Amino acid sequence: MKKIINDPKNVVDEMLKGIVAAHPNHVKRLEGFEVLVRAQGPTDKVALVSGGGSGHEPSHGGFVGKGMLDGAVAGAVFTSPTPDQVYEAVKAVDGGKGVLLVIKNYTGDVMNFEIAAEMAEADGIKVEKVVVNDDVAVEDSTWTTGRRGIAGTLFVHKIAGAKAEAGGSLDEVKAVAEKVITNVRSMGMALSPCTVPAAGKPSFTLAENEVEIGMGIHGEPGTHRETLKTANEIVDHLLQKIFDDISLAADDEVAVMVNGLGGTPTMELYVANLRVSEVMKEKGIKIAKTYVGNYMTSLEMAGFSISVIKLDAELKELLLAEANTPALVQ
Amino acid sequence: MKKIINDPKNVVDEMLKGIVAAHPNHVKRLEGFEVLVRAQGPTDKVALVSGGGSGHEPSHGGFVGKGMLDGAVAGAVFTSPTPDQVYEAVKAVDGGKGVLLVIKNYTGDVMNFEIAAEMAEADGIKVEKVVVNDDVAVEDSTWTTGRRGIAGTLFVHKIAGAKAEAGGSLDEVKAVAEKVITNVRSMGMALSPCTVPAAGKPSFTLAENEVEIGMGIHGEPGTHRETLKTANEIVDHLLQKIFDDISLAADDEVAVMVNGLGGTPTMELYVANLRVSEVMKEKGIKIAKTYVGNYMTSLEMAGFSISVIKLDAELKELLLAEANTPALVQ
Amino acid sequence: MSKTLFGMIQALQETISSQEAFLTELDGAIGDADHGINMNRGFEAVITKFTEEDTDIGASLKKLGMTLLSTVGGASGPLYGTAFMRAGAEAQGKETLTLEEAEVMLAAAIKGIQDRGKAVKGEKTMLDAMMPAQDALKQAVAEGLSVVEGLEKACAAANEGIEFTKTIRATKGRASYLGDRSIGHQDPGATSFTLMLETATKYLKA
Amino acid sequence: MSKTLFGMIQALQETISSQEAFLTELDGAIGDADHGINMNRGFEAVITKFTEEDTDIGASLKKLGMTLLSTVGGASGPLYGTAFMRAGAEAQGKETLTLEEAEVMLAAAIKGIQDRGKAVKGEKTMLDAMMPAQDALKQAVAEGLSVVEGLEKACAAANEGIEFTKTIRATKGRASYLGDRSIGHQDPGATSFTLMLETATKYLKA
Ligand SMILES: Nc1ncnc2c1ncn2[C@@H]1O[C@H](COP(=O)(O)OP(=O)(O)O)[C@@H](O)[C@H]1O
Ligand SMILES: Nc1ncnc2c1ncn2[C@@H]1O[C@H](COP(=O)(O)OP(=O)(O)O)[C@@H](O)[C@H]1O
Ligand SMILES: [Mg+2]
Ligand SMILES: [Mg+2]
Ligand SMILES: [Mg+2]
Ligand SMILES: [Mg+2]
Repeated sequence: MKKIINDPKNVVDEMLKGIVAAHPNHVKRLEGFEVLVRAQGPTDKVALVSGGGSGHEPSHGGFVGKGMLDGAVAGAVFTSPTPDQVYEAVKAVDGGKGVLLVIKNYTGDVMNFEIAAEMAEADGIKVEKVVVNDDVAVEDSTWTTGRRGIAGTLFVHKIAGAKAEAGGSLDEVKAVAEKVITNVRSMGMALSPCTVPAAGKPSFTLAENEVEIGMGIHGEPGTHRETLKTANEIVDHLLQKIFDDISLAADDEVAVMVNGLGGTPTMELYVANLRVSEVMKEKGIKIAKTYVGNYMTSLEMAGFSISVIKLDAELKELLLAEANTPALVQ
Repeated sequence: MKKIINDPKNVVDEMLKGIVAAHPNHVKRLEGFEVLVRAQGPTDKVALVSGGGSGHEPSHGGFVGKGMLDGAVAGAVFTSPTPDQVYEAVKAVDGGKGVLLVIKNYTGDVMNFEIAAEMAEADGIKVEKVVVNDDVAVEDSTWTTGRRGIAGTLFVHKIAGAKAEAGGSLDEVKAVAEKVITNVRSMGMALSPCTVPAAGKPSFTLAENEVEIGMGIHGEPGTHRETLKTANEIVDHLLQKIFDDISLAADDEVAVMVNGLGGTPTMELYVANLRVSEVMKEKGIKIAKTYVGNYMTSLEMAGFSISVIKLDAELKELLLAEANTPALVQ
Repeated sequence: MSKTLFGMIQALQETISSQEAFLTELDGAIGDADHGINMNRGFEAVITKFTEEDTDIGASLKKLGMTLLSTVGGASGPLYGTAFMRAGAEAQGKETLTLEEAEVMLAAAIKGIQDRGKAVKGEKTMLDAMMPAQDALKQAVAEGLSVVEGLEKACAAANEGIEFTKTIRATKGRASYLGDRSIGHQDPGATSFTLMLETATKYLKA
Repeated sequence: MSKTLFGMIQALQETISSQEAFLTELDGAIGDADHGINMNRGFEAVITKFTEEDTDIGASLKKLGMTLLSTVGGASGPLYGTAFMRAGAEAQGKETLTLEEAEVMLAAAIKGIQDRGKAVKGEKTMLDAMMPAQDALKQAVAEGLSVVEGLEKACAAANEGIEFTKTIRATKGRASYLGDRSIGHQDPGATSFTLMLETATKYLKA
């Protein structure tokens, strides 16, 4: 394992301190907790709290700030945070208008955030939850845990965050977050695995020329392996899975995220984005906004995911609204 | 070689198209050339042109836009662009006030940009050049090519770009660019090599646990190899080399860039940044602004560089000024 | 050697610590390679909170569960946290247990896990070791076996449960995303439960 | 087979193409692993611009140089580009060359490279093959050798030049950043020059 770290035990703590050191105008640490909140303290709008395991940086601490999150809770690497941490975040950011929890759909995340919500509600704080499940790689079935939440979560942070900033009530912010979740789909592929610092070795291995399709963002295996294809073939496959799941027609408007998993050169992300834009053009689908970069990573994994969100006037306006966070300024 | 590409021959062209597709409000392609210019065409201020080999994305095309560059020229991967390409960029961005070429100090870049400058001057365009040489890894000597230009180049783009935006004359913009170059130092280290797509295999190999210190940004070997140390030890070493070269005292003010080389998890960059901030604090040096992320990459290389620029009031004001480019908005 | 609750908790912590890599490896095959790390982080915290003074089984298991809940995270944190708390609630003030009481506690733990995680038998989770173990305890009670005899039957049943998890597809937890690819691998949570049960049994028997 | 300028340029292109990987590997050891790729990109463009109609050596070498200048990039692009253009300027209107004329052209090429790149002998660059080759040509002219004999001497000298580059530290170009670590490796540019010189010689001799 080759990593620029000190001790695997301290990696989350040091990372959070490093974020605060870099962006003191945006975020501060909630003393004693693995939680980042806005530097200027609670606002008098609906607050958004998200989080999850660490290793997805800049998610989620990098999106704390004006127009996005109010608090981000960092678990151990790839491990959802414990309820007490989430509970403290909720208490810290609530300005009286209530708190929306943005949860990625993993058994652990859902359970830990739910327990935290129960604790906060017992204190009289209004708490609502949304569960993001944008990953089309895995079949959705009522008999299973349902789909995973991956990079499409960023659109929830951005759009629901803008709604809250615009003065939306807790119900309204939750409603728009649900609308994002209904309209966003993602799928990813990996060229290489990643190594959890405390584990010290890669969580899977791939042969030279072999890739993992539809894997999650925690080093979990995907739906299958195959031989590396061209960028265009890969993008076509990922987009096809997305189109199979959400109906998009000519003149529809979307936003796109080509998300690097941590170890992917920016050059490759742009090569992939070219194909995404070509396919959309062929279909007559308009792209209102494109994000290309490392937004929801899996440590040093090489590979990428594509997220597509279908926009209406409200979603578009909120997506294009101002954001001022460590990792997204627009 | 595992890459998300189609054909190594088309990678630069497709990458440039992918950038334009993602950021049509910021940049457009100079038709027929490997050049990105501002979407809205030439301005009536001094123009800045930079560039170099590809593989350093988001440099340089990602920094074309308000407050930074006017044109970016993309050579083949890790190969400086040819004079005709640079010449076309200069002609396209000149709005009558002249053009500053920001060149990284590599024999090839310097020669190709110089020939382009001669061609443009023959057309009556005012052209000035600055050569960035921030890498302290390699001894500076009048007998050699001098130091390399690496990630510190971003500070030249940002600060000289802001000066041009503020209406500075070509001489003034050049002068402030020179001031940046006098005051910026960088040094990097790599955990893994990178693979030029057309070459198909890594340009060097490292044993498990071995790292390369002071390497360049083109997959070139560095000053030496050693066993992987802790993040704090690595940062201390890189900073010490920087401090050995530029005098910094208590109450001096600096800006810092912790730059990922393409394959480095954001988590590790922030762990490194924590140590940078601690060392600065110990020395009483104030940090006015910190950038953490992938700014000047080497394809998928894992590792990072630290850049430090000593600020005076002018440099600080220009550094903190507005920028609106694909890869930097502030 | 006199057997104490503290001694048993120490034994559990040692098992989790020595099996950390194994549990993580199992999770790597079908999950996110952290189950051992998670459990070990939890028990490292647990061990700092106990001394020989802790003799009330009910209060102790509640404290143990709360500690797991606030240190483990992931899926196993809330599940084991709830399980130990619910088991503790059945043993308020007790310093020793009959086999029958142990069975009631395990049943409560299972109920807690199902309340939180909504899983049933056969979804390739820890329940697939816990439920057979509980059935074995129930039968042992009926047969009038000793505590150690009963626990040994439960261990055997839990181990069969692990074998069973190899044959099925996961439909709950992170492994469910793998579909058929999860078949052939044993469930990490079923394994950690069985390891803890075996440790407790050996401790009482020694 | 009748020998033509086009035939020679084809032979050069074939050599560069077949040695692309080798030149890139040499550059990988002390540079950025692109010298073969750069030169090959250049000669692939060159070959599309020539036919058997191109018989004026001066005009052709200028065109060749301009093409390298606008397709190779890096350090070798402007250097070889300038070299071929300067050599061409010495052969305006010529369709054949004497050994003496060839020596004058190589001298002009070297001068061009030094004007651009500011290097001198012993800095581990292409000059360390070119300058000995030029010296050998000069001596061959003095000795009244034939063109092929003279070129063969030049090839031998250029190869000795390559050997010499292995023994020295680079102080120009990208390899200079390696300091003493560049010792032991031969210079890619000196190698590509020597390969081209050998190809030309073999073509004339065949
Ligand atoms: N809904 C559920 N009900 C019961 N057990 C579950 C459930 N979901 C997951 N598990 C158990 O949790 C184990 C994984 O725990 P762990 O790896 O620590 O958490 P995570 O999956 O969040 O990484 C699985 O092996 C399984 O036994
Ligand atoms: N200043 C110089 N003068 C002469 N030759 C040089 C000079 N700098 C570099 N070279 C030659 O260029 C070769 C490298 O070319 P190439 O790899 O194509 O360009 P780059 O170094 O830009 O990647 C070196 O091997 C050396 O022979
Ligand atoms: Mg986990
Ligand atoms: Mg090069
Ligand atoms: Mg797990
Ligand atoms: Mg080279």
